[in-house]
Amino acid sequence: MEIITTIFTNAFYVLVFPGLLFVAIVGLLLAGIDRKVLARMQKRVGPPLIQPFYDFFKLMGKETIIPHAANRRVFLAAPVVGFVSLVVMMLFIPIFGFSPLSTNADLIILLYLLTIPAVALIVGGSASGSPYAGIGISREMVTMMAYELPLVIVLLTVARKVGGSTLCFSLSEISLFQQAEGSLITNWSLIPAAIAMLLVIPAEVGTQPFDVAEAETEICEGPLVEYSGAPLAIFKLNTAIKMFIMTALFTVLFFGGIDTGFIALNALVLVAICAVLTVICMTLIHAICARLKIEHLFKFYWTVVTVLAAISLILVWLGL
Amino acid sequence: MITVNYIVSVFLIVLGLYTVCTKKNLIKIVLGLGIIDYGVNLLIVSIGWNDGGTAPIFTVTDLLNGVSSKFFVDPVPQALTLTSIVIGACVTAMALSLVIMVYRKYKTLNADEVRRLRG
Amino acid sequence: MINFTHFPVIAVMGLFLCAFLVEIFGAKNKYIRNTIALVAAFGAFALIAALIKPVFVDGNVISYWMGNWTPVGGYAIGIGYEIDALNLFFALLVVTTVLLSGIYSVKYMERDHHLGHYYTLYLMLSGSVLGLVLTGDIFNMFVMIEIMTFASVALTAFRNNKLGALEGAFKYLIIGSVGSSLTLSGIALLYAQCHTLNMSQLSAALATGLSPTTILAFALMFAGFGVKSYIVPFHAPAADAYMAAPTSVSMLFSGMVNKAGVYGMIRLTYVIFRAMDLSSVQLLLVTLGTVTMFIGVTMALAQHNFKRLLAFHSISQIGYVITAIGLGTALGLSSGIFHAMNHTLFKGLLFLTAGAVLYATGTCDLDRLGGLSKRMPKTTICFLIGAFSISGLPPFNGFASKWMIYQSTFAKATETGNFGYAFATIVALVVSVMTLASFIKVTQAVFFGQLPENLKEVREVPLLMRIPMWIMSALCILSGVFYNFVAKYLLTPATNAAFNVTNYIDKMMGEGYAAANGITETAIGFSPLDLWNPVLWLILFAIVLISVCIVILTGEKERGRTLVKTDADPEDGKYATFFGGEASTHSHVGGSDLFWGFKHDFKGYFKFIQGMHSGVVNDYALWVVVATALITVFMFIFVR
Amino acid sequence: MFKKVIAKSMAKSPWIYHVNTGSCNGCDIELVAVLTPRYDAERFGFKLAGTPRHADIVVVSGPITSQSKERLIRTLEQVPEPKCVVSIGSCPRSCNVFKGSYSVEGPLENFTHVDVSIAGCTPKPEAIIEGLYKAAEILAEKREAMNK
Repeated sequence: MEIITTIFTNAFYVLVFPGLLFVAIVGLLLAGIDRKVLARMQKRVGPPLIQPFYDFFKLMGKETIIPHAANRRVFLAAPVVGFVSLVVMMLFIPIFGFSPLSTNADLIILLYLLTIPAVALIVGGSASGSPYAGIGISREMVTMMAYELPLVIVLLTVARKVGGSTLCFSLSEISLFQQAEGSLITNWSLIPAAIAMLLVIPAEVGTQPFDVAEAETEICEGPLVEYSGAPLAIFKLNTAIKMFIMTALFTVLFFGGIDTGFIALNALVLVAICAVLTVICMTLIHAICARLKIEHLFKFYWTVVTVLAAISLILVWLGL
Repeated sequence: MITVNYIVSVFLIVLGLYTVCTKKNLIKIVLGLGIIDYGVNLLIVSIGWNDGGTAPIFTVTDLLNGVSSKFFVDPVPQALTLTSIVIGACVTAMALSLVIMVYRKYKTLNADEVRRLRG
Repeated sequence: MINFTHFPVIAVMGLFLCAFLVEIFGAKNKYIRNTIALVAAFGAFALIAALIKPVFVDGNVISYWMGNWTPVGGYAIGIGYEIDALNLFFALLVVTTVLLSGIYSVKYMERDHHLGHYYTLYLMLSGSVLGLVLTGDIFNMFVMIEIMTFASVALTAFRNNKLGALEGAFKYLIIGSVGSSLTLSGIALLYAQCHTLNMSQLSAALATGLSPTTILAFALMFAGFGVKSYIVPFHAPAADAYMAAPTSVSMLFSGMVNKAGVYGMIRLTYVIFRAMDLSSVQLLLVTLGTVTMFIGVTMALAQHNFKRLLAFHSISQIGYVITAIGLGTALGLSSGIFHAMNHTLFKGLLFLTAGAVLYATGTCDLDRLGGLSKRMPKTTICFLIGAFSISGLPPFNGFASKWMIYQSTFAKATETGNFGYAFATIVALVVSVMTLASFIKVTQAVFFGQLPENLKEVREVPLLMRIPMWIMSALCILSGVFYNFVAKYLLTPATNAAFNVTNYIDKMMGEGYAAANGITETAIGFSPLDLWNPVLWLILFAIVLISVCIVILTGEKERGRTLVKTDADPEDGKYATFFGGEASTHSHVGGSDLFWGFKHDFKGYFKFIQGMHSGVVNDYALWVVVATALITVFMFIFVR
Repeated sequence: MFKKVIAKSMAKSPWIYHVNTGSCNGCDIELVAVLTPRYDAERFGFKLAGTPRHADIVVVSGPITSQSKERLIRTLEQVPEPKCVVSIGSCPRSCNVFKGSYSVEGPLENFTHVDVSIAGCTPKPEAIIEGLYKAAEILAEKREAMNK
């Protein structure tokens, strides 16, 4: 009896909340908010809030074409693997204290899980056999190398800040620490790291100024060029979920410690904060910037963003 | 004097390394390796030396009288030297055979021109 | 009751014996030849595997004196074999690699001539590395190093009709001999001070402190083993040799020859000199390791040849190992040897796939390959497993060991308050991403993308070549998923053995010998942390994967979607690659075109580092000499 | 239920792939104007896709020239079902002033089935929006037809 309950609860965690269904709905909702707010910023009416849902279901109903040059298995498996790793990632992120899969190594696991959707996109694009995809994956990989360095430094900074001399990679402990000592964002020495993290999010998700990999006007959507139908729908869903995961990660790292006492209310607060962050770090930058060139993107991340993150790490190291 | 041995062995090693690092002729590089070997062998042999010691050979009478009080040189380094000499000869033979093959293929013995694998 | 003490020496001698038997009986007949070689390899594997129970599980240390020359009066003159968990860990890596490489060679080398010589050298190489790992006598270790160098050089030059093979072999020989001469001078100086060649007795004799002579010996031997494990200033000939050797041999090189160097380094620093509590030695090893991993990976990013790229990755991964063992902590050492083991597995696998590509297509040039996944799907899957393992993606084994390395370096940084160790962590993480990048390059350039005209007829490699690849892939996944098991039964005993010097000395020299010489260290009883639970993670992954697949694949009828067409007509424009409306032509984005943005931003660095690898043997020798001199100076100033 | 949701979504999120087969660029500019804040076609879910694999509606502007004919047909083939073809302006309808040229192969109807044809030289953005909206509805109908 006990076992059945455990299995049932775990299945609920994985499939409904905070797993598959929850991330998918919230992710698509955030994407809708992004598009709507962007439209309002440009004095347009904009698409309805649930436009990403329409896009998703439409693509699910389209034909799936697998080109001859493609490796069929890898081509079809890539989006699913990326999606699964994103769902699993959500199980590590505590919604203000509630996280079904938390270990004492969350941050490193998340860092690696975050690379899997990007790798899935790269391998899938590579498997499609198109030269456009070839250029796209090279840019995606360079983007990944660019944002990985500041992201690593930010995560190490937080681990050092929370854990002190024995560093802490556990997100639930980071949450608890913030409940006791106040959110980390209120700590001035972590503000550069927070800004660096905010700048990492758009590159990780691949929104406008940093979407060199999927530049639809020059290389025909890069790695996605040969995708159609359901696999494409899942890739679009992945992007939306990534938006949610990254902002949620930011929330846990820097706004942790808000606890209303109810999981449902906590989840609502999380979604609200995520929406605000999405608007700040993706929509706003999207509205005011044009797409960068790949070498400029790389230079930007390894100079400006890395220096911001490194300042924080050094400040935290000095005990400030 | 045993100090001379040490000085000469260090000199030989340094000379060999200098040869390997600067000479462009492949055969000279192999010779440099040989010189390093000689230096190391001289070093090992000198280590076993005891001033005034005899060869480590016991006669039957010595053994019958119990533990010998004779003062003898350390035999282990000599065994090591023999092994090392054999290995050195092998290295030289192997290297020279490779040089011959390289010369057949590249038509040159200049180290600056034997560099297809680079970068 | 089986007497296990004879097993190690039988394994080593069996390999050497069969090396000559192959030449005598198998020169003409390929069946006899293959049988002898495989029987020898399997015999060594079985004999070493039989030692797992007494050494790892029961915690014994096996000692064996050649000719029963046991120590008299506290002096060990005879040659002794001493097998503790650390030796056996590396010995297991060696025999596994040998066995798999042997199976692979049967088909891979069939097109070559004079295979009798090949198997002789192959078995000699295996025997020498096994002997090097198992021996307890430092001069015997040197002899084994020399045999190893010969066999490696001869095997590198085995396909001597190729230009690169001879050149690579020559450089390898010159640098290798300089390295072994350094080791030999170090051994001679140690003998002059301690009058012994036995490693346990040396360890006891050096307990009283270091004199200038022993510091010089330490520096020379350190450099000597550095040459053998190919850390950075000594690495150049390794890349050439790995590239030029037949692939089954490249796998041996990266799987066990440089592991032998790593083993020597661990034995030297942890056991003989017990120098790992000195912060200067730690700093030296970590610096060398960090530089090694960075230079290795950046050189790999610039390569155009599959095998040369893998060779530079070997160097880079050895950098991880050296960094981890240089920390001097139990967690550091266990992560280091774990990564050494994983490197053996995934780099072996990658070399085997490179060999399969070479066997099937005849070239390893990244610019001339492409789209092979259509023709060689099984090799592609093996390659992807290897590539994901080396890049450290969960749940493969590279992730587990790399994560331990990050943990240990950063823990070291917080313990000592030295920011340099945190820098090492950051470099390790960035290098990991670059590793991924360069394997994405290989994936795109070799296996995906478009198939060139001249490779249309390529066929999948024979089954006998695929079996070792499958075994390696399975080991990669298993040791990643059941990481806790590996840590508990292999890493913990090995780590404890390296720190438990007292036990090592006492077993060899007699009870109480260590205490009499002032070594009172006891076993540290290290056990690794329970870091994460990959099995649970994998089950979750499976649940989500299945549910997603159910939605996508079985929902087809419900949604009325037209079925995925698999047998479409090749001439049908609908299934052709999109070229902006143009007809499909061969247009492949090859390896050298990738990562332009990255290379552009660092063009100064890449130009410099590629210029440094000039290919002139004198330059490489100069690096060795300069690095040795610097290490010696460093040791004299800082090691006390 | 799934079918209904998909059919409804099909009408709500049509992605456009634009092919210029030899137009004078007038229609192209008007098509881009449709996406500007003043007309904002995105409120109906319209979006310009980068590749035919993503597209639902292929918009063709200009007469079909001998150079563009094969490329157009190949591009149309590569669009996954269900799909719509929309022609903008007079040129794809009748070749307009280019009729009779040695390099013009004829109107678009000769090569493929055209679902919506928007007249005018050039058509006003309002007209284009209406035409595309109609195409989206046709798309939903096609989708429902596929279910049967």
